Amino acid sequence: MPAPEWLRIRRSKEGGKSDAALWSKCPDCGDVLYRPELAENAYVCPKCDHHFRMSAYDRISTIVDGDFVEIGNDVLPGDPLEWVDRKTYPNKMQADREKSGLSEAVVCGFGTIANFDVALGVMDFHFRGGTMGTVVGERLALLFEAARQKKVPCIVFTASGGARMEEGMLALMQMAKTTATVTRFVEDGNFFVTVLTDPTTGGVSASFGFQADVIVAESKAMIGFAGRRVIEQTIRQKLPDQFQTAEFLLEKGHIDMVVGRRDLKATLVRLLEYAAGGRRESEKRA
Amino acid sequence: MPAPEWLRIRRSKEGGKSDAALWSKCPDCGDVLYRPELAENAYVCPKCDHHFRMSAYDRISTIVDGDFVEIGNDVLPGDPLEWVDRKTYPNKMQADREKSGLSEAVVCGFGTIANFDVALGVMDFHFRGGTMGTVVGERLALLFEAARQKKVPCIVFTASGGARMEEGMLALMQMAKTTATVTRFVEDGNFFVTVLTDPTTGGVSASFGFQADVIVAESKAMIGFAGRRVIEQTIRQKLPDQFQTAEFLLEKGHIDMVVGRRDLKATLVRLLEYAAGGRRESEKRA
Amino acid sequence: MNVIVEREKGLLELEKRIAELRTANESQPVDMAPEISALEQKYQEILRDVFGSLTPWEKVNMARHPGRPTSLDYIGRLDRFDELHGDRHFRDDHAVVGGFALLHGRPVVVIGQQRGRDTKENLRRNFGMVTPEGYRKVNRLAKLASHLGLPIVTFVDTKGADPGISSEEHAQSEAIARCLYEFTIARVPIVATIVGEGGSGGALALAIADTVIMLEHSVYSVASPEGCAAILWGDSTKAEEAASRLKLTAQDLERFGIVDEVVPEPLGGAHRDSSGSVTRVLAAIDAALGRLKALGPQKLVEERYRKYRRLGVWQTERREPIETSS
Amino acid sequence: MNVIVEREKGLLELEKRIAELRTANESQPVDMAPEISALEQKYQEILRDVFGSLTPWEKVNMARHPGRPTSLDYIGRLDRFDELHGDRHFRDDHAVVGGFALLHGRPVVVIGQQRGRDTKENLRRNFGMVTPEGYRKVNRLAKLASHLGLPIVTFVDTKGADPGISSEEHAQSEAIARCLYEFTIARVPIVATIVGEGGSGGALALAIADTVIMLEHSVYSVASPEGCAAILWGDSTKAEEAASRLKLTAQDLERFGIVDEVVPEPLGGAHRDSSGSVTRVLAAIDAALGRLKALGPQKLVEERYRKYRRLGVWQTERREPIETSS
Ligand SMILES: [Zn+2]
Ligand SMILES: [Zn+2]
Repeated sequence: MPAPEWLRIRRSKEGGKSDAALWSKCPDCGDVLYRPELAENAYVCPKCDHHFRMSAYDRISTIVDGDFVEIGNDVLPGDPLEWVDRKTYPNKMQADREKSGLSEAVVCGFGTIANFDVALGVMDFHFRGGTMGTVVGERLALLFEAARQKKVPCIVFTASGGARMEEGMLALMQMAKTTATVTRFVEDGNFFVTVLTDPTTGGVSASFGFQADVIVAESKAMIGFAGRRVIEQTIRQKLPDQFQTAEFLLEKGHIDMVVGRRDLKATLVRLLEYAAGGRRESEKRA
Repeated sequence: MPAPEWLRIRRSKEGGKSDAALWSKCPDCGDVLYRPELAENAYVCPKCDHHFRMSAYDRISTIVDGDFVEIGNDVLPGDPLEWVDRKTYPNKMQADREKSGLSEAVVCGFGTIANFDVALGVMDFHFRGGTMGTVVGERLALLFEAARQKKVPCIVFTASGGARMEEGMLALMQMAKTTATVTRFVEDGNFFVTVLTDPTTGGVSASFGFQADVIVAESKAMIGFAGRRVIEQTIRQKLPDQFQTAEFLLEKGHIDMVVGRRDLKATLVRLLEYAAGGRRESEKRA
Repeated sequence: MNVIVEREKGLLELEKRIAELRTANESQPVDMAPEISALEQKYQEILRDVFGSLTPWEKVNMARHPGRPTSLDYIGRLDRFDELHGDRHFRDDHAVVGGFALLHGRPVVVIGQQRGRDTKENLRRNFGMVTPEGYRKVNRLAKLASHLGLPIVTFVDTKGADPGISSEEHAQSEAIARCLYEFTIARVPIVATIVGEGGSGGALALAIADTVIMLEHSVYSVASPEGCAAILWGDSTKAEEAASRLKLTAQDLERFGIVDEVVPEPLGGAHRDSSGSVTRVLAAIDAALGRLKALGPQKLVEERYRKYRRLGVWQTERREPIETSS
Repeated sequence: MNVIVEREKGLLELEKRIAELRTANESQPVDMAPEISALEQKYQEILRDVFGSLTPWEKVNMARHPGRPTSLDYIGRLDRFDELHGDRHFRDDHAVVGGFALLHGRPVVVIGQQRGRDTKENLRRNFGMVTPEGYRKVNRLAKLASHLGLPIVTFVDTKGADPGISSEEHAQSEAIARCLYEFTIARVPIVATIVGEGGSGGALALAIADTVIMLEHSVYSVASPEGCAAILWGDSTKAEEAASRLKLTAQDLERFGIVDEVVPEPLGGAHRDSSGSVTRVLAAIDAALGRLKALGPQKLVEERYRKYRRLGVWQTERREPIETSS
């Protein structure tokens, strides 16, 4: 592998561009919130606990202790289908790059959480709706492979509308590619955690999203295989609000726990402690 | 292990004692059937296809090619709880021995089916309702261990009211004992088939009964965990006739196939052929 | 009606009176201390008389006592507990509680059957009767523990597996059979404790273990006494007689080699000193885990095999021991 | 309305007329053979004209043609098939058919997605859309095959996984994710054939394979064209446009390295010679199994890993190849 590029984590710049962007309206309680304060509060509405979607770098900064070594950021998108609709695929990507400050829909790398070395992958819904194309698959595959080499736990935050249409079947194949690297990582006895955030659907939930040892979901996150609208169109009726929420999935037994964002880091630390303890005990017993 | 006792399989003698016993009434269609003819027809009513419960030796004679080498028949019951109710446990056992011509509720051994070497365990409902006590557990454990040594497939015909009360917790522990020997047998890559016959419940269905690679059920057999009466008492209503039948379980996805008794041997032969083919291919690939 | 609860009613009256007298005594000129002391002695005598030696049926009632510490009382006293939910398929069964925990600082996966103390909680917990979804949660957590190298600690407290229609429809037999399978091959230490009632296969599904601990007055039985009476005599009211025959006490089961260790309870039952009882049980589990720690996964599974392979009582002409080598 | 079926209507008329003429000719004094022959030539011309080169959308319709051989048409032509039912927990999903089989004398585990040809059969088969129970059956059979050392042969034919309420409630994502996991680690040869429509993750769940075969006019797509149009443009009627962009034909996918082998179809589609088409597909599967036979389980899993590890198109400054060693 080539030498990884070292990166200091940085706050994403969104919201700093104009006065209007300094304020956000909470979609749940309607309160108008000052964004810098919202950022301090991990993008959780202080009034009603609504969890705003987070950018990947914001997320990383709330989770890791300090430095974060990004890997796979030299893997950049191609245009295998030479896709054109109202815009070309490269043009769409350029727009999303500018809007989000990201080079693709996932950021991967290594850092520490309460001094535990971890591999961390964080998807970002602001880039093409977090859809998985070749680059997302490749970066995650590199992450799982490197985590396996280092024998460190891997935590992936998902946020995805599913597979990316504009890369066609090559996008679908990323389900197979990520699964291949997950199986090797897990079958070697390593610890894999996913944190499903709003929204997580389709090709991401139906591959590594639900292959983890422990599956955590963020409060009120929408999680499912089929999108809500697809189901409503199929059954020709409206679904209850609760359907496909994290809390609904907990009751249906699909996920291990629902955690509010402000408790998330502490929860992850405890999970890492258990896994580290298990590894320690096993090594003693072996 | 001591030298096994060689036994020619023999037809059980039931029904040969008096004139009245020469005739059986079919509980389904009410037809009065001549037992020698019924025996020729594998105890299936020629009119309505009702499957009469079979004795272990009758079953063995319809399945194996010829000779059958019984094992574990030197394992004989004790009376660990010194059980007494209206009768002592040894007295109950003596009565069942006389009635059934069996020394316990299972017959285990080795034979061939269409020239495939197999380990065969056959439970008999006529002995203490096929309940599993120490001897049933021990004989089956010996069977699985020997089958593992010989690397031959194991087929077990179940027929059981569950664990035997009169041996208390030692009876329950036979679920653990049989499971222990099943896991070793199966994890070594051997082929395990159960044929669930009428009735199979409780400690037998909830241990080796449902641990097999392929689970076959005989037509219309009653199969479940809780007995029908227990459930009816709990819910205080009558259950539909279809509930807990083999056909019901097939629809509910619990079992692989429902087979009529007259097709059973042919089905088992085909299953043995697939497994033998797999083993052959694996050995070539290894 | 619970016979232990019935008996406690009289004692409770006496306890109350002694407490009242003691309070009154503080603000009175005449010292009644000797009289109070005599009363207390009397009380202790009655206690010994009533609870000093319990019949099997009384132990069944003790095991079912509404005040008896339940799995969550033990889990709640662990250094830490992070609950993990669900079977990943269908439902989160609240009759089973499981997750990661620290027991005396030791990371483990803990799994317990949970009954309720009142009607509302009993409905939520289905009276501690586990459905197939619950057993699949157990199975999944056992696999997770095995994967991560964490010991498994279970608390058993159930009348039996849920006997309802939907449990049959969801393959209760298969769910239990798979638990037995998984616990047999799990490559980590397993310590099971029967804290209340251990009823039939539904209890055994959590109790194939390297060390099986049992509280002094817990019971563990091939079937509930009611069930046994119904099966044998078609009369579930003969439960007391069944209890007396089934050899379901900790003392019997230790003798049979089914239970490895019996943890004593205070006179009158664990609920008379819940905190102390929980402490003693957790200490026993910790000690067992300490002993098992030295064994590698292969040795552990092999020893577990040998243990269950030899259980039972039978006659045979064979003189050689049962073969148990791998 | 299926555009292929529409076109065939005209042709069917012509076919019928030719057949009638031929019958009439036999009992007539005037020989019309030359005229009939001319008509037949015309018919062949039209056939080539209409079906000689199909657009992606036409191929989608070909893949969905009600007469196109379905999984059971292939399975029915195996030397032998013994169906195995159910997920062991909850239900037997008829949108998936699986079991032991002999393929050219070779024992295999075969698994196919099955749609119906008429309304009744479509209801029973849920239009070939598999529920979580179905995927759990697939998973179970894949494990069984791996356990017994039997190759896995799959037939893919689905618009996509079932998107209904109960499928979501029963964890469709988890069910598919587990299939992907199992097919990745299965220690036996896997050959998947896309025989009709391969729609999204619901198809991929049966299609991680050492050899992926595709019929000439089958399609295999990240989403159904209708779904893609709805997702991207909020308008499912733009399916034809989506089809033209998605690169979902066998020829495209062979080029991308996603499909290993394309089996030709007769002019006008597989259903115009079902028997011959089935024969060709089974021969291709058999040949693939023959090639894979030599590989040991470790090598097999390693090669499968390498194959899926490298799929995708991206830019990078790195010069070293992607690491794929175990
Ligand atoms: Zn708010
Ligand atoms: Zn009849």
